[in-house]
Amino acid sequence: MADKLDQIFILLRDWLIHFLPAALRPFAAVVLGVVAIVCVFPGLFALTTVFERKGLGRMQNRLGPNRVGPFGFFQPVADGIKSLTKEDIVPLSADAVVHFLAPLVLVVAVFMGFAVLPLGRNMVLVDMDAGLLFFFAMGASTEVSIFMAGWSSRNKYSILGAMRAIAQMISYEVPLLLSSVTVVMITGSLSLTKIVEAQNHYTGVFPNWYVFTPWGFASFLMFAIAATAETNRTPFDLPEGESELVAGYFTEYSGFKFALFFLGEYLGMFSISGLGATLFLGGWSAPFSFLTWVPSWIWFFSKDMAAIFIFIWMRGTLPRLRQDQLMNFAWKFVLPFTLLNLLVTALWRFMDGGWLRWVVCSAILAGAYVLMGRTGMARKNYGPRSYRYAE
Amino acid sequence: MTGFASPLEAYLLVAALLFAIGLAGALTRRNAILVLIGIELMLNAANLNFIAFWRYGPHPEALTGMMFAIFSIAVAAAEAAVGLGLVISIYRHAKTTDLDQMNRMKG
Amino acid sequence: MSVIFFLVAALTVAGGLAAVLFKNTVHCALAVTVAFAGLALLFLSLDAQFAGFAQVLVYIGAVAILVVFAILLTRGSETPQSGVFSKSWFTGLVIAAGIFAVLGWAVMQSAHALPQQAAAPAVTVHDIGVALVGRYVLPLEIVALLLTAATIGAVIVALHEKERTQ
Amino acid sequence: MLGEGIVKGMLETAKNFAGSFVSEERLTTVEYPEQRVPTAENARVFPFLVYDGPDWEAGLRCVACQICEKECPPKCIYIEKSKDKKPDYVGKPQIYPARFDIDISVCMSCQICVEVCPFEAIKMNTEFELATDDRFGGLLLDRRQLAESNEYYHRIHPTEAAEVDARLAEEKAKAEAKAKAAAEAAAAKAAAAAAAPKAEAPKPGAPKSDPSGAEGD
Repeated sequence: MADKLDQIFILLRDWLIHFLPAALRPFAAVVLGVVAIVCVFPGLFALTTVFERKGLGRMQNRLGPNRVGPFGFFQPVADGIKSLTKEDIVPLSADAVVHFLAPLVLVVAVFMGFAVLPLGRNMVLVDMDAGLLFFFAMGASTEVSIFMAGWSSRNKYSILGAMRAIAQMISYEVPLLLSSVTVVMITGSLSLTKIVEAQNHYTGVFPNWYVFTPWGFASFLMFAIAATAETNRTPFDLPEGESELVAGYFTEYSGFKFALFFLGEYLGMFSISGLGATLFLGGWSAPFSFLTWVPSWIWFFSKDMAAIFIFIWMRGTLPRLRQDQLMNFAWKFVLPFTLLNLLVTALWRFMDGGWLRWVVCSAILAGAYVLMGRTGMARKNYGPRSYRYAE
Repeated sequence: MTGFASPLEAYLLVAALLFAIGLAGALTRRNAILVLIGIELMLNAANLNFIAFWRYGPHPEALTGMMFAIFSIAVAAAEAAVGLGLVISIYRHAKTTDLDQMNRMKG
Repeated sequence: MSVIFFLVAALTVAGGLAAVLFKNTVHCALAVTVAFAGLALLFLSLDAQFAGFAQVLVYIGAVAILVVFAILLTRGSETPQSGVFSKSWFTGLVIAAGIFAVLGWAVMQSAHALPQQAAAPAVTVHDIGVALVGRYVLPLEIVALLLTAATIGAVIVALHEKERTQ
Repeated sequence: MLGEGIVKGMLETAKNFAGSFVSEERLTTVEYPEQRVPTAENARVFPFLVYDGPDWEAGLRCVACQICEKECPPKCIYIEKSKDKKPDYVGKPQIYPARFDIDISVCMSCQICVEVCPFEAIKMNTEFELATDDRFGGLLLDRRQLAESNEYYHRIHPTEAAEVDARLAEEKAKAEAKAKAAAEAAAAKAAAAAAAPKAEAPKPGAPKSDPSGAEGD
């Protein structure tokens, strides 16, 4: 029974395609998978927007939206209708074709990332050998769409936002990749299903997730920081910076195209949270051995949602960084720390099992963290502020 | 359905076409950045050849062509970074990226 | 040889052509991105997954972005009044056409000698990794050195010369 | 250590998040159309016209003296005097405003009209839900819309209205005493000059107050 529930979506798919002739079946299976992903994640997006607004409100001692429907849960419906019926404005001087293509490229690239995420046991659309690489390749493609949006709008705020976004995404892509590489080093595979399988066993009742190792914890921390920057979320939301850049690269977008950008941003959050959960938190595996009867997809989605909650929590707490702080943090702290972590991971891989490697690896990482935090990120005294005026 | 004797031939022709397009771009455009784009296209065409030969060659398990393509991609990234750095540096110096105006070495 | 191959090949060649012919420099950069994506798809159709994804990651994620950055930093996004093609464009075109003719002729001539069909090689990422650190470890190290040198070189070349500007 | 402050801040917001479900007093939001903050007594939005008695038209205190119209900084008051006179609430025949409009889209709530009104006829309202879907005439209030009873005035500004009423009553008493004195004087005069032809007796509701004399100027 538990097995049936675990595989319910696979069984449903198989039942649906058995009506078709055998030649069409593989094709239909893929189409069904795509349709499921294209329906589930935007649905989650709609739910997340209302939960985010309510949660942020609670963090600021407000109520949040509560007008549309019971407790305001139909707010996304109202928002959707609004953005669908709004006039789609293209600036007169904008590059119409590029302006039109930018949101499409973004959403397509983000959706592609979901293809390799294992959403549950056997629930992966394409089990690619180089799944992780595929995911990052798709993530890198979103930068082009952001540039297209910013440049084609012919608006200084848009282009500033786009340049900031691209600079930030390039800077943080390096630590994002390097912190994922540690997992690949230990697992010996780029396939996300294999990475989950490698974590899906238990010592006593506790799982062998990578986050519960010194290098894994450090990687997870750096991955989380880089992922936050990669998805342009607070405290790294400079590209959007409402207070300085209006809305950054999508200033000149309205109506449904704006909604597509919004969707793309949240889908990016879902996919990168899903990747983080897959790499470090055991993907769809249960957190305790006695909970393995719960369907695997429930675990994946609850981990994904927990990560989203942390994103929202950070947004409710932290102020925005300045551009130089952002770049300093990326290149002077996160990148050296992930590089060191690579070495520590190699050490972990080749030291014999036992308490010694725990002590050595933890000591190196903790020491480096404290040291680098003290030296690299120390508050600098810049002296009195000097101004330079335009001639 | 095709007039090609072998799938490899089609890939080689596409690669040759891309190479020629890249070369034409590199030779005819005035903007230094577009010349770089042309060079990148030529490199890519060569990569396509390597991959195609690897795929249809006698010993794909030796990975020679594949490896060459991967190294070539890595080197191309470095080449693009240095090339564009040079272009920016020249732009600072000459305030233009127009190659026809960079004729100070002309006797 | 399938319809998909022709579609992808047409897309790639169209992207390349557009990159060479468009007047606006940013359009050229975006068109060449299309060509890069098409090439990645061609790599995938040749069962070279790793190379295809590396192509997307490096070319679309890094090179294309670098190019547009360079265009914006050099104020190249405006179309110049004096025309986009060099004075010696005709010579360039002739040379390119000649090279294509030679290459095409060579390929056509040797078509009968080319292998007909080959089974898809079963190469996993694991094999590539083993080859990289086994047989190809020296090139790998050299590439690492080259990339480091290129990083430093690019930074030095593009670094603002403070003494001169102030 | 690096990141300490972030953890502290996160704990603070977590406390807020959890606390907002537990203690109601954390949530300061007033859900407006259903819940309302009682308006402060001294709140002021736009002017209204006070009337006494049950009939708004007869009871309007305004005598169309047009001082407010002249003083209004944004010139949002339009008054047309009546041709005829009609008795005011004390019975004295007065000119009344045939038309009294305030364009509240122009009004800036400065209260100068209230300050200058000698008749306590115009006061500030606390009603703020004045939105309308008529862009052109909707915010131009005529005298019917502006008229509010004295009881209403008492309801929204009790202290001020009590003062005003006391003042009015005092003035009325003074005026009546004056009238009485005048009547007595007239009677005495009449008695003294009994032989003289009968003089016109002053009407019972004689000059109510000093400003009314000013109005006559």
